[in-house]
Amino acid sequence: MVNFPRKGVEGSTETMLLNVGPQHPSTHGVLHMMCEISGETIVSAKPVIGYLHRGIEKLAESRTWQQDIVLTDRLDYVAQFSNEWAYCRAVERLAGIEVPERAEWLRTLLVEMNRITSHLIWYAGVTMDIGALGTPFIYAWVARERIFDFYEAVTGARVMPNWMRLGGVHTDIDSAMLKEMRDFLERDFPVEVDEYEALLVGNEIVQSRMKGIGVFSAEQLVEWGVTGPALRASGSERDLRKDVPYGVYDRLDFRVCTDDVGDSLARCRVRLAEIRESARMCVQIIDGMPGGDVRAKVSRALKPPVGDVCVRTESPRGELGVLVASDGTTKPLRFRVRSPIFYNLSAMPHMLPNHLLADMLVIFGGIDTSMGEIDR
Amino acid sequence: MGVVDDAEQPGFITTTLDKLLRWGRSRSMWPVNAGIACCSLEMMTTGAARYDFDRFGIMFRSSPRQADVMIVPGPITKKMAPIVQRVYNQMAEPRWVIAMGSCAISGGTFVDSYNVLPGAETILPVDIYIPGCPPRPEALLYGCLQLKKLISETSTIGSSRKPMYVPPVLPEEWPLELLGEYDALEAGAVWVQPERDSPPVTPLGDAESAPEDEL
Amino acid sequence: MSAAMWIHALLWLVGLLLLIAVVTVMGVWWERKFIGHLQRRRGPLHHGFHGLLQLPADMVKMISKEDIVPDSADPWLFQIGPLMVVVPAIAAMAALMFAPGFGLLDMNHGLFYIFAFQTLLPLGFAVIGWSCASKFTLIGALRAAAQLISYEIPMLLAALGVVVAAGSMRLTDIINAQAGVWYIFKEPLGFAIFGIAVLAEMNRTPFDLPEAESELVAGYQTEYSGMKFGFVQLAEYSVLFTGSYLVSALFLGGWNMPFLPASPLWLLLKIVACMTMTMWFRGTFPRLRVDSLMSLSWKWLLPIALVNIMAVAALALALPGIY
Amino acid sequence: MFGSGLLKGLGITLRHALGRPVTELYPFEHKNPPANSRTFIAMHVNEEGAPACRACNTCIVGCPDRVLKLVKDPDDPKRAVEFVVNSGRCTYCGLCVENCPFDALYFTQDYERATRDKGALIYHLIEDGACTHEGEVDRP
Repeated sequence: MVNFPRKGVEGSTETMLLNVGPQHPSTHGVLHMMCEISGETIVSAKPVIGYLHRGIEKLAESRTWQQDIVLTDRLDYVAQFSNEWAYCRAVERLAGIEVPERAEWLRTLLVEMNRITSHLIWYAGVTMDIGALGTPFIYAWVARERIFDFYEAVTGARVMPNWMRLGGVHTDIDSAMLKEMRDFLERDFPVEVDEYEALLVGNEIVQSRMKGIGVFSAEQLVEWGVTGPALRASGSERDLRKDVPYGVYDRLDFRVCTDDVGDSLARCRVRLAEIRESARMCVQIIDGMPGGDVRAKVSRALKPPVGDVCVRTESPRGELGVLVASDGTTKPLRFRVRSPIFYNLSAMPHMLPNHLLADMLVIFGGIDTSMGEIDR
Repeated sequence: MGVVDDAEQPGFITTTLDKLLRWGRSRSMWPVNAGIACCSLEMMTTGAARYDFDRFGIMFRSSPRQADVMIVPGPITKKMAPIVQRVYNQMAEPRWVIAMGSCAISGGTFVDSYNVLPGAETILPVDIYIPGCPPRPEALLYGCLQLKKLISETSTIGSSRKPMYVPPVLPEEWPLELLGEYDALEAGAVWVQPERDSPPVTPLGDAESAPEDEL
Repeated sequence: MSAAMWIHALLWLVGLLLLIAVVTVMGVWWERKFIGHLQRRRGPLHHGFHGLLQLPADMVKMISKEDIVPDSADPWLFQIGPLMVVVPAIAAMAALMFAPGFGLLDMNHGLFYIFAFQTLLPLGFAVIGWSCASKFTLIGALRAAAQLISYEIPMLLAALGVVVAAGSMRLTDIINAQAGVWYIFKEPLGFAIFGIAVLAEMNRTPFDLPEAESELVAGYQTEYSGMKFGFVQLAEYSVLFTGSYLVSALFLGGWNMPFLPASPLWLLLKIVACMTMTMWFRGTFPRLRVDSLMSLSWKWLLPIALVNIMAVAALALALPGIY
Repeated sequence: MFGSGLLKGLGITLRHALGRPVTELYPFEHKNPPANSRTFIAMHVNEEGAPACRACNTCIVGCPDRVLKLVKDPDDPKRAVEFVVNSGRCTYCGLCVENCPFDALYFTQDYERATRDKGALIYHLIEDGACTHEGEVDRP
């Protein structure tokens, strides 16, 4: 039992400890929230993590550089390509590997599509949490399936692609497939996003539940270490794709989606806008795709020089940092992940008090947890 | 006649009732909505529009009390194991367990980890194993149909098929030696594997047989 | 009482129980099918013709499931909890009239009788939630009690408008009074209030807070397994049927249909339409929050219902022929 | 505002209800996954029906999960006597197929492999020096 600080709620009598999770329909994985509630008002909350700690960082030290890509897929299983790319970029910078031009474009394309699918899962989760019985959930899954068909045709697997390699990507994408995807993203997909928007942001019940719930200023969020769409909804323009361009982001025309309000509804709007923006970027990437090789020659027994490298990328949930350290052998000396959701989640005890139990799910949906990356 | 019989020679009413129960149980499998890791995404996909679990009367219940099937969709860590067992114990008999994906079958890629159990069967009686990482939604659907077949083949007469209660095992009871071994995979094959932290037994590009390293 | 009356009552009882079974089976089937199609799925499909055998299979399974009584639960209250929900729900159906003179109890105060039994439901929910000794069921039950009690008042006041206009609480009279114009056109405000309040009484989305799946696992029924859970579901669908009946009888003209002869068929059609409507809501809307639920009832519906009933009474006095 | 969003939502769901469902009736309509989908490791055979594996161990060294097991012929180090795949542990990352210098391994799209017997997930590609399954003929 944890000793909660007893912060008095107006008119409260006795508080009750409510354990939400680890097996609970709305925790999106195996998160455990210890909520002290007075009536239905949360007095204090404490997230308990570690139910999915698989020791990925340690396991990575006993595998070769190439094999670790398999593990990075499983870090944040909703944004697989982002993790792969972050890791590959780190190792490539460490070993000084040049990535072919086309491979960079392909990587950017898949990562942006990954941002779409990841946000679709966020959409599915948040609508489920506010009680919409799975209809928007399933609508989001329909579009997601189209993109997943594409993933499978390209990478060979639906969820765990293991597609990026050190120095490029595994398989090239032929132009027919790209064109099909471009048609979908340009024609059908915006229509679906309109529907998603109408069912979530346009719905008066959702507005009454989300407006003014969990309002935080950008300064506060930065202090807590929150990054990603949750921060951008409070007016900050912090986006590594613009600030520190990597991949081919410097050659793309896109805007950073922000909102000034900073409540839960604004976070929904920002994520929906990011879905549209990513779809637009994907179309640009497919149009501007150069030809050429997709994979540089890298030895299977790669031995990067001694040293360490840390890279930052903008994953769908925020800033994903990867540190790799090499001692000159075929295996990493250290592999460390700066998980965006871990820091976002650690702000929950500050965010939740004095909200209702139902608001917990709304605020929860605002930061979009994925336990695989928090626990690693 | 026939209502109360011994298990060896069931009477007409008993067998009819047995048939009815098996029919009902096999056609109404409600899995408990317990997502653990990556495979839960494919589990949700199977419940969504494209594959639609509901066609077979499979419908997710949030409360384990009302569920019949537990799909274990991911690696079971030491911290999660008592929770998984508790969810299983909360389910009403008869209940079944599906181990979905490599992690739930044998620990998968995390079997070397200090914190992951070598498969769900170390703590739960597993009925159906679905290989894949994660299995395709069709594969999960196929596994559920296999379970449906299993249920309709399992006689409801006689003694209980499973222990009624899995005693919750505390994490301390798993010594570290158990983890990282190849123990959950004994099926006649003797595995001689290179030590994980030692250099590979065969160096890359075996001198005689393998050609020059191309990539 | 004569033997014929006993036989009459017994036949009606059997008929009503059959009706409840059919309503539950068809209701659940239709709900799963309809929501499936709303979600671009197919719904139950492979067991029986378009999944018609799905619900019998579910029931067979539920009957044969283990009946769990949690250690910490109050054994007596836990056992009688589902009955305390089922019995009022079924008893309320005794007063439903399906055609002029065709019903078990053609009472003078049929409407009053139905509402009286409906108001017993929160008690059952509270007993269920309390007896399980689980925090989720407790919160669910308290939500159910609070919600049902606060929505009863606008519902009764809206129904009172109809009673004032019809001059009777006998369902037959109320429906027969709508042979010309339905009350939905005479009292649109009352219809809106009654519809919303009945939706809340039936625990349907967007007012399904007592069984809010994402917050409270399965709400007050979290701890129930097997047939007890089946009983709670049965009660839910009985309440759904009664609520749909009330909407169609009080406001949609019951068995009357303009330009067509009166027939129980119209009533059934209207009931099915009302049930489908709730399912459509369920497949589309998210749920409200607790505080907005309460403020909707007390701050909006109740004053408007009072205004409505005053207006109806004034109109009934001023225009006795029309109202 | 004032309920127009609710009505719009109702309209969207109704339109989908009247439209065609996207469901694929899986066990009755069998849709094949894309050709490079990774679901089942298999081995090519050459024209004589002998396995294409040359026992070079590259796949085993490259496998992150210790899934494969190879026993060489003591007389002929380029001939595999036994080749076992533990598909209950495999993560289907594809590194073995990618690394194979002889293109002996490939993936099939046979995903219907759910089983009650865990031992059935460990299968032999080569047993006693012969291929145990009907592999595709080795590509020239």
